[in-house]
Amino acid sequence: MWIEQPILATHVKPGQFLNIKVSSEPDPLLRRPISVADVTGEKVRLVFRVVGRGTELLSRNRAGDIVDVLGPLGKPAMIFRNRDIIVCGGGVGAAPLLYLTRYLDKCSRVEVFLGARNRSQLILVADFRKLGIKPEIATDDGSMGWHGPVTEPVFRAVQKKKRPIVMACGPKPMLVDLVAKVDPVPVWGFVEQRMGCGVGICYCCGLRRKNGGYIRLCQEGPVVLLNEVEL
Amino acid sequence: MWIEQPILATHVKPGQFLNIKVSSEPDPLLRRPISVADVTGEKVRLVFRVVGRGTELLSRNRAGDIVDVLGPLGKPAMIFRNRDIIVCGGGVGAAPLLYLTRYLDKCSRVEVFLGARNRSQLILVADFRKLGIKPEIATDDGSMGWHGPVTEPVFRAVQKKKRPIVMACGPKPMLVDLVAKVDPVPVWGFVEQRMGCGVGICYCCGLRRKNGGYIRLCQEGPVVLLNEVEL
Amino acid sequence: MKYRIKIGRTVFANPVLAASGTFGFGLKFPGVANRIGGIVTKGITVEPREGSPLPRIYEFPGGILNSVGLENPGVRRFRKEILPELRRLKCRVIVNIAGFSIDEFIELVDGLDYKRVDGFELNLSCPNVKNGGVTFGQSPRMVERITKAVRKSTNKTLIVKLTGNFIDPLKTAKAAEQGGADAVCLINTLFGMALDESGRHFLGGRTGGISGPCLKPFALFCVERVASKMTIPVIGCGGIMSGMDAIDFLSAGATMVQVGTASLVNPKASLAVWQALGDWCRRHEVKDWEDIVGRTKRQD
Amino acid sequence: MKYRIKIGRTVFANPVLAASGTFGFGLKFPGVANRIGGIVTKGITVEPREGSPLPRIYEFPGGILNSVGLENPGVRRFRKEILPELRRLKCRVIVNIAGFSIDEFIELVDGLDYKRVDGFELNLSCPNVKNGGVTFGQSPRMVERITKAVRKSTNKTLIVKLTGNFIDPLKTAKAAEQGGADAVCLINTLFGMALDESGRHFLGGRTGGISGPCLKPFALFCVERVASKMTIPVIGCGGIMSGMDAIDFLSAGATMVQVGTASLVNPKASLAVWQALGDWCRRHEVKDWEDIVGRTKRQD
Ligand SMILES: Cc1cc2nc3c(=O)[nH]c(=O)nc-3n(C[C@H](O)[C@H](O)[C@H](O)COP(=O)(O)OP(=O)(O)OC[C@H]3O[C@@H](n4cnc5c(N)ncnc54)[C@H](O)[C@@H]3O)c2cc1C
Ligand SMILES: Cc1cc2nc3c(=O)[nH]c(=O)nc-3n(C[C@H](O)[C@H](O)[C@H](O)COP(=O)(O)OP(=O)(O)OC[C@H]3O[C@@H](n4cnc5c(N)ncnc54)[C@H](O)[C@@H]3O)c2cc1C
Ligand SMILES: Cc1cc2nc3c(=O)[nH]c(=O)nc-3n(C[C@H](O)[C@H](O)[C@H](O)COP(=O)(O)O)c2cc1C
Ligand SMILES: Cc1cc2nc3c(=O)[nH]c(=O)nc-3n(C[C@H](O)[C@H](O)[C@H](O)COP(=O)(O)O)c2cc1C
Ligand code: FES
Ligand code: FES
Repeated sequence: MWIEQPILATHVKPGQFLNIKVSSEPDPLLRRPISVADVTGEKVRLVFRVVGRGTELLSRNRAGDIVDVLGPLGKPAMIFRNRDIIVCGGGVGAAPLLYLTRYLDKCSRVEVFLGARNRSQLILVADFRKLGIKPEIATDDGSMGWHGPVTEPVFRAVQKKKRPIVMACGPKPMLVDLVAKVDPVPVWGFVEQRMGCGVGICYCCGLRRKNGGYIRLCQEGPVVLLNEVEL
Repeated sequence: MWIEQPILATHVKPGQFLNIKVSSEPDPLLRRPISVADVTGEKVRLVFRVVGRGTELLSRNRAGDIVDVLGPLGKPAMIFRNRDIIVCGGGVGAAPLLYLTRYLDKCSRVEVFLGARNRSQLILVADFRKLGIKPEIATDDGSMGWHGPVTEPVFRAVQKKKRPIVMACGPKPMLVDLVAKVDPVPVWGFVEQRMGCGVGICYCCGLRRKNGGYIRLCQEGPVVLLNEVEL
Repeated sequence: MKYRIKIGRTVFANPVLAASGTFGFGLKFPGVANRIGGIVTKGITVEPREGSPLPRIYEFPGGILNSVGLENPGVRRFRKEILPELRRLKCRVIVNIAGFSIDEFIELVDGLDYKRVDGFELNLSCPNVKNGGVTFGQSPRMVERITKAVRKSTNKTLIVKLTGNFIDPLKTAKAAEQGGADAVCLINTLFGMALDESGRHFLGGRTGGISGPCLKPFALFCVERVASKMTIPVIGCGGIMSGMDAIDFLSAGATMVQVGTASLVNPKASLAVWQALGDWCRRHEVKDWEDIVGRTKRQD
Repeated sequence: MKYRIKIGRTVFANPVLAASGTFGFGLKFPGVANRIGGIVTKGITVEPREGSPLPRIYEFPGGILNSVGLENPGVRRFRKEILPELRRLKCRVIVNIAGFSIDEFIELVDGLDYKRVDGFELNLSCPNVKNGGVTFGQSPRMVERITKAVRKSTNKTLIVKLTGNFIDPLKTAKAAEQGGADAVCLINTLFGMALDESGRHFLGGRTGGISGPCLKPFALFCVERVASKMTIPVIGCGGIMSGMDAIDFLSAGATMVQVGTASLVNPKASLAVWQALGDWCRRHEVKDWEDIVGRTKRQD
């Protein structure tokens, strides 16, 4: 899905998300948060998976429809300079990493790893290639690339670097596995959490910090240093 | 709107209605009652005006869509034989009278009067003509036919007949006016009332009888002898 | 798995009932009534009642308001005209009764001591009547007194239907238990009202009762609160539209469920709920209701 | 027409407030805060609170359940870090305070005796804390005692926020009036809960509070019930999403309104409500709030 909104397109940074009212009706009431997958000119690209009613309604939009969007929201991801960055996406988690990689690629050495259950679940591979990056692929069923979890090739790549940084987005189990595997390498991850407002006024999106207390994911995140939080 | 349902089309009688779930979502929750305007072959015709969200959603249906319909509901209207019947429709109230007239015309002498605010609000005139009946027209603004309320030409027609019967459908003020004008001529009218179930199990559709008590409109109606109820 | 459930002296074929006031007297849809656990009739009073002025129903996002005002033919006409018809049904029939005094409740059960009546549901929770109804149900003392008095008058199964309006249902449920009820039913409609554009009450009865999907989170809360603290079963009611909703109520501790507003939308809803519930149990290889009933607390 | 409204010592520019917990501290959207009547802050406690485990929010047809559990930095950090920021706002600021004892309430008002604090809203109705909160608000005696104690400690405007959970709000509103409150706010969220597919509590805090559109009919009922029987004003709250909703609350007898959940959907909702309300008044040539406030009863 592409959203055409010049101001939005100019201002949105990698790591940020939009909060979308998928229906003008009171049900579903809450907005649905979707990360920005890319920006081209005046257009913002969103890539999402239909998992429930909200995303189903969102997917019904046709070209030309007007959507009620709040954003850009959240803190832009850190854009590290002159570092070895390992980008790791699982499933639809590849989406926000595309835009992030576009930025990172300009100032750091970036390697991209994309995993999915099988070949057909892999997304955006061609788009990464267009950035001049050849993503390493891993699938659970071996239908393409490495046969096994994407965290393994990531682990091997991390070991070869000096002071690497991992930036990841994907299902919670993948993130948990990743943090454990590459420890103590810092892993910055996109975290998904049920949200109320998305703008920091309701305290519904708390994420527990390991040393106590909650942070509001919609304010301090969605990209956070995973080593410091409880997933 | 046309609904294709052979069993429905075979069984539905003039005066009956369908109760339609306009959305598969829980909101709007209740069905919307719509009278049967005509039956052709295996198809049931509905004519309705968009007044709120329910009818708006209903109007969004396209040919081929499946609608969740309950019916036929209500008591068929009385089909009087060998009588002088004056049929009087106001606005979208003309709709259920079309099907009724088709029946009445076979066994009684029928005259049809259709009123509306203006020419463009008149509906189904051509369809009545196709029955071989020339409806008398009245409009509030005089843009077609008699300039004034339809109840006046009806009143004049009634006076010319011996033991006439009026059958009417239209906005409540029209029905009230009609009953008063033609008194003591019996007026059978289609009454609209907020309904819960439409099938007689919730007692939400009560209509007060002049001599006390309520009847369930979805059971004893929607066509009732207006002289006996409080509108 | 055996789906039967016994409450008081009544064995229900399965745990889904049609709720009072939303399924008439079960006679319009015998094919539904005979395949669910049973039906609860529209509320019956000693004297016939005309009910509330119109309109009686209002819709809002997630639910409806009704103020039918207990329109019913009264116990005598019910006995003469409806009871004989009910003999055609094969399912359990619970008669919902609403007295305006203890004596009236006794008059009602005395006047309905027929075989076809499997039991009574005491409506101590109707929000649409001036006296009795919910005012009884807001007083634990009255709940206990009425239940006791009725218990003395009948051996039939006795369900007390309670409210969540302005009273902790745990208090009134305990009172009903104390009074000798075989089960409590939670909950009747919540107080509510709506205005029209000119600021007047929309409903003819001015205020009404909230029911439908939006009632479920509150009803579920009430059921969980009460169920684990009672020795008698709880029947869950409020916003059940699907088999999954019913399972939620069982998980929260209800032994049976009642389907209300859903029947207005689809007269076969209670049967659909039962079928979905049965399917779910087969799919999950549930051996015994006990595995589901109250599982939320056990898993906490 | 003058839109100003005075409650206690505070003059509000218009009758629309942002409800507690749904607008943070008003600092994210000063453009909204400064154009509505004022904001009520997130609830503040003496000690900092981490709040409830996740998830904290659940959606159902017509509303949401939340169990934030009063996450807040505590009164000291609020004073140090947030209060100075609040000086940037030009609107009225009411601080919502939640004590777990009478002493804590006094500690809170004493610790917040600053000019930027226009008044307090005593949260005697939070359903998401174990002690205090709604348990205070379910006891008319406690409501009166707490209100009295706080009244003695401060001259600032004092609003008591009440619950409709298992208690007649008329009783607690009378108690608040007796205790010296300048106004009562009706209502906070209703009890509710939801389960996941395995029958476990969906919310980390297990149970939560119901808010959103489906709360309106119940909240409206509470407001009408209470408003005509009080000498102090009632502030209406519950499911207000539009200007017309606000007018309904005024018609039912509320002097002001609070917009809650609507702000989660659209952070400018409270301003939109106020603008629609103002437009409506101009279109209907309303001369005085008194013409609308309580008109339902007068037209009955
Ligand atoms: C910051 C952020 C960015 C996201 N970016 C993307 C993206 O780029 N592409 C994509 O496919 N998905 C993304 N998600 C997840 C997406 O928001 C959910 O899949 C979506 O909200 C599910 O809504 P639904 O109505 O389809 O499902 P339902 O199951 O009906 O959801 C019901 C409720 O759960 C909430 N919810 C359910 N799953 C999630 C979830 N994983 N995260 C947050 N809330 C959830 C919804 O907000 C809603 O309140 C993102 C989530 C967050 C928090
Ligand atoms: C037996 C019967 C037959 C009808 N036949 C026709 C017909 O052939 N053509 C046609 O255009 N209209 C007909 N109506 C009226 C039609 O049902 C209403 O216009 C429609 O329900 C309005 O729904 P809404 O959601 O569009 O409006 P809303 O304003 O959103 O309605 C809200 C609620 O009011 C109820 N409601 C509103 N107006 C009416 C009304 N006049 N009668 C009953 N319920 C109402 C709806 O059921 C709903 O619960 C008939 C009504 C009845 C009772
Ligand atoms: C139209 C209508 C009529 C009702 N009449 C009665 C009644 O006569 N007696 C009673 O105990 N409950 C009555 N109820 C309450 C229901 O039995 C049920 O407790 C309530 O609606 C909540 O369940 P639901 O959300 O599934 O509808 C009525 C409800 C509705 C909607
Ligand atoms: C996420 C959330 C947090 C809330 N936090 C508080 C709070 O801290 N103190 C309080 O008094 N009320 C709190 N409330 C209740 C609201 O202020 C309001 O009374 C309630 O939500 C009903 O109004 P609404 O339907 O407009 O949301 C909260 C509500 C929500 C949804
Ligand atoms: S979602 Fe409301 S504070 Fe983050
Ligand atoms: S609409 Fe339910 S009885 Fe007529």
